[in-house]
Amino acid sequence: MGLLNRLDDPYEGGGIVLGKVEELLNWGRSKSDWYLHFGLACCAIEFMAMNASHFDFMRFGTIPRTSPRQADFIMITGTVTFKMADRIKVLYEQMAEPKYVISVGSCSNSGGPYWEHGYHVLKGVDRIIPVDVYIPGCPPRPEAFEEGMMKLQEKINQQAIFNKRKRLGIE
Amino acid sequence: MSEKKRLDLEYSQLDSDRMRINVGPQHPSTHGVLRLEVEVDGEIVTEVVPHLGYLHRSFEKHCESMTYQQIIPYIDRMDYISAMNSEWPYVMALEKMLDIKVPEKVEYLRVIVAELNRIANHQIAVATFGLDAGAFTPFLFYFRDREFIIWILEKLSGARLLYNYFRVGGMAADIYNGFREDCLSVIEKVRKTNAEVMDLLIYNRIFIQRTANVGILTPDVAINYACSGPVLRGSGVAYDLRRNEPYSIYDRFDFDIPVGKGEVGVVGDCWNRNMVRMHEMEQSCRIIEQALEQMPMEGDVKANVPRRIKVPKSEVYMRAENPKGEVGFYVVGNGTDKPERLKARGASFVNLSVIPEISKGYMFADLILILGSIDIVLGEVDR
Amino acid sequence: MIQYFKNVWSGFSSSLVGMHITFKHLFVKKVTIQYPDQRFDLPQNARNRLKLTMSRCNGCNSCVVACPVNCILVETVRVSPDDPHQEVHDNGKPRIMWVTKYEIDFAKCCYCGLCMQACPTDAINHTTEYEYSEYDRNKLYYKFQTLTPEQVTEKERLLAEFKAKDKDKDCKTTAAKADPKPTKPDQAEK
Amino acid sequence: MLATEIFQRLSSEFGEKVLGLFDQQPSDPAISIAPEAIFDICHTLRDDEEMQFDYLMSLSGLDLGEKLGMVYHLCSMQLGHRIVIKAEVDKANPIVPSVERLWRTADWHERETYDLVGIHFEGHHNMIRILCPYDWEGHPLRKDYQVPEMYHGMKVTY
Amino acid sequence: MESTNFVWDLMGRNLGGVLIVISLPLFFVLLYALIAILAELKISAWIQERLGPMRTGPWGILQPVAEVIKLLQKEDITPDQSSKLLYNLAPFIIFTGAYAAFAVIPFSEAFVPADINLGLFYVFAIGSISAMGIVMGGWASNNKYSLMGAMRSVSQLISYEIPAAMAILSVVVLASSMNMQEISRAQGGGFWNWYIFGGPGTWTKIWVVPFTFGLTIIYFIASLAETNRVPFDIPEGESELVAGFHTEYSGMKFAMFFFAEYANMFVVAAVLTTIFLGGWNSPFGDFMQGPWWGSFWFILKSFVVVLFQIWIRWTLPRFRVDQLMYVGWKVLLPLSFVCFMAISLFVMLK
Repeated sequence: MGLLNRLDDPYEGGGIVLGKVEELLNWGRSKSDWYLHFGLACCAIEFMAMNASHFDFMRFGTIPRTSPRQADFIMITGTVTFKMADRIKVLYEQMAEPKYVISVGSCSNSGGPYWEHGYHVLKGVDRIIPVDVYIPGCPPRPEAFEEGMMKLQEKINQQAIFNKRKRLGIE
Repeated sequence: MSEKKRLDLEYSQLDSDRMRINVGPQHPSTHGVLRLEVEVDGEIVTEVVPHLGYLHRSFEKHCESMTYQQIIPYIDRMDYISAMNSEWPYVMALEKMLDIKVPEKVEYLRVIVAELNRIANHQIAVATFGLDAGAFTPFLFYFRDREFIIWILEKLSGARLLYNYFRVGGMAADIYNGFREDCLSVIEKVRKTNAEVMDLLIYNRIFIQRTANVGILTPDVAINYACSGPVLRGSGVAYDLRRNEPYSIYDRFDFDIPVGKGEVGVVGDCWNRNMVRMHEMEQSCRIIEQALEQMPMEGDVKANVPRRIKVPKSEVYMRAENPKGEVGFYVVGNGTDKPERLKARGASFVNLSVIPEISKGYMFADLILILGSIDIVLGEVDR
Repeated sequence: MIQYFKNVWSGFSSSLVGMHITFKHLFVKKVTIQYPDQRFDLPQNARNRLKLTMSRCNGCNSCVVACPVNCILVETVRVSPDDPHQEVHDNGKPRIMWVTKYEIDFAKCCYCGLCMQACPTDAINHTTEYEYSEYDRNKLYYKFQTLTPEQVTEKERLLAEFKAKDKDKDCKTTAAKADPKPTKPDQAEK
Repeated sequence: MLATEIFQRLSSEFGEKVLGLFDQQPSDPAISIAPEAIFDICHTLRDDEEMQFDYLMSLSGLDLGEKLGMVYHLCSMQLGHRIVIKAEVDKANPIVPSVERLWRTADWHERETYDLVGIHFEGHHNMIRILCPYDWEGHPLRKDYQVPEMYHGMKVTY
Repeated sequence: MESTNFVWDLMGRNLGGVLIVISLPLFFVLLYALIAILAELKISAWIQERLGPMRTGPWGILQPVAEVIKLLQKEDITPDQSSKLLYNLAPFIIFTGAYAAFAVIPFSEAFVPADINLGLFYVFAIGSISAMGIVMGGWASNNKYSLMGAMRSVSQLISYEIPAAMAILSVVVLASSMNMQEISRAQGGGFWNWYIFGGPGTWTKIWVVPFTFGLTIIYFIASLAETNRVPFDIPEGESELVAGFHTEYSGMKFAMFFFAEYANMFVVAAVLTTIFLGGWNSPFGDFMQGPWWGSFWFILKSFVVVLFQIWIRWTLPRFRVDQLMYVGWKVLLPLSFVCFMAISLFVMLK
């Protein structure tokens, strides 16, 4: 997107075309999210249940990928320990932009039940990688996963591609 | 640092054509965050070094600062696939220490929920085992069925996965109207899907080729490694705590102990281990049917114990037959409402330790299947 | 040789059996619950987001003691008898404690239901509400208190006045910080 | 075989190394032994015709304050009896013989005990940490364990 | 020989005509790949009692479009330790291999991009290019999983070429031509004249029907292996090798692999259609026969074969490497030889 970023003004005057293009691009990214197949703990079982027939995560256009290179977002489903933390950092770095992170469950949100005495538990995955959506629950219901996914899609749809500065209100 | 050095590979000793492959902790089929360091000679596995601890959540440290009641949610999070079964031995240990007699209805309810959870666990085990072999569809069939079991357990306890349903001396909630009918309809579904999966997966020639004669675990090795559950029974040892050391009311039910018979392949291979789980689902169905029939529908299930349980100075090791094997809790009470020490003996932890022994000499693809056939859950391995 | 052909045939035929099963399933009614449009009926005892009914809560701290993860923070101030604003609980008893702070960190809660069980007045309850994911973790820190900070200082002032006035009475003051290691929302935000 | 019989058998064979028998309800009957004799006694327990303790259920380490304790829960699959073996060792020099050669399952149990409680098992082929990272410091299940402030640049405490 | 290409009839053999001729299959491949991806998602879902993509357009039919738009925007990562030139070249080579095979596919009586006499031979030769691309990609990624996946993939491709070649050779013997257009033409006049049922001829062909039918199955199985589909998807077997030779690829380069895989599926399906299922011939003799109907039948038949591949994908578990070789060398190869001998004997005696 490097080339397009240089268009400084367009959105206001005559930006309809670019606006529509942006919408299209955002639509593509939000509707086709491949996720990194990555189960850590209890939430991973609910994650599997969500992939199963009753909840069918694929309705949202998500496809499991086993390689981080091809994934669009990573779901941290479970307790992140210190032994694991370095790996998660590496995995996140291996993913190609644009990439998103969903933190699922109390454990990855803030250490969850282990926040107080868990000497080996990282207290929140957002200490090592930026998180886009937090899904609470221990473990969350499969529907809650899907709601988090819809929240992420909303977020992607609001992203600015062509006119970042204006959207962010910097100018 | 010296420890690390000892473990790290001594590359100079390797032959030039051997390759060290790191499987996990992020790997689609290590059933969680297990890391295996595999040395392969071409495709043949010559050495496996498991590295654990990627899900070490300091369970035992937590227990020392929790009251006895508060520990139960943490036990759920140990073996999160069969939480009901894991809660049971812990609660039994406390009941033994406090000398509490549990009402009849509670015993039956415990048996039913534990067996339902056993079915759910075996469904996941067989499903993921099939997934390791590349068959995706049975996986979803089983998860579809598991959902019905989960719904029953949710209606009972309020949670889908981590139930926190057992209490010392009782249960958290009574059964609901229509519980019996729900259970019976689930049993019917389980049997139907099992029959379907038998055709679709278990007796598929490709699946047999993949799993029979692979990862053979002989009985004496299994006992020496203290394997338990379907891993031990797959090797032909008919040892089931529900029968050999009957706890609760298991002596009242008529059920068989399925063992690996070598119908296909050799006794103790992956296929037979898996087959034991298939048969155990059927046996669980039978136990549930009998329990539903005998269960008294009246009566209270709430515990008649003080809110703050104080356990006298005593030590009890209580074990029970979990879907994955023998789970034991060694509880050391010190007279207060918090345990002095609580050690959990995870079935997966012990069963997993046999991996380096039985995976040598098989192919790399077999290693994944051997791991799948042992049915580990990392929450219990690492605690 | 016969075994060889048997193997080949069983490989072929068992695949056909499997294909027959999957083909049948192509036309089976699908079980999917299309979540945002259709919803699964949750049982009433489902344990999801906690809800506090302030009119029932008497600030007894049982939930804090029962909580295994210490995610609940409760602070109370005794109701001064001079307070013109007296409240009555839902069960008809007069309020003894003002609950000046009732905060639950849902990023820590483990949804075990022990607080609900411990609550003597049925004030804290699990609901069937599960859709509350957030873009920001701090928004998962829920504050249930109904009193504004100004009101709280007012209540504290009233109590202090009352105590000064009535020293003989052994009126134990308050601020029962039940939490042994209180969660610090200020720190959590960082 | 009852615990008293096992105790008599062991004390007749090992004399003073077998310290005593605890048999109080509701606790499981336990035999206390001297730590240096663990291997020999366990060997007898496993191979004796009348005992045949072929199944090591669990091996736990305890912090008893002054001392560190080891608890072995044994079970015989053939004969169906159980026994608990206990030993205590000084905190300053916690070295005990390993039983890994008797029951291979003790391999990981001993590593775990070493990791969490800090008892060093002599004769174990690979006495390294198992659950905590290899460069972790301290043994978390000791009562005086201090949680480190930082680990690899990540804050440990909340 | 008269021209078998309606574009050249219309425009003459000039640059514009050539451009149209080469771009027609490209458009077809892209369109087809989108449909195949959707079919794969939907069929897998239906088999598993799910619904598949539902929220992208009505019934999720725009899902592949969204995926392409997304893949276009993805960052293109080249690993630091990789061999850059080969790494970047590999997807193009694989896609070229798949796409070049379309040159001789007879879409209709009146359209085959290049009507060459060695059509079948050409398909085989060009199909092996993708093996090169896989090795390049796997090796250049500098990843053990990729390398293992690539090695497995190539050994698999090479061993399964032989039974496939035997199946094709048998048809060549029957049709006494390697021109795909001529083979198609020979099967005209109803489905009983297709080579799966022994090809055109009198009732004596009853002797050869079991063998041609068997060869069809053998070729189908071999083609599954050549396109790395389940039960032969060992190179990208998710459970052991994370994603096989394309573990390290992202963005558009991965999309090339993706498209090439689906294009390859179509190529093998098209070859199967041409040599066994009557190509562009209507199954009902002269009914619905003609150039336009021809392309309809051809695409329909090929698509049915592709659907078969998808159906099998979601039914069977996967083989192990040695078993794969066993099936290739010890089952398919001898059986295809037997069939070939029988057919040759039949042709000699006829």
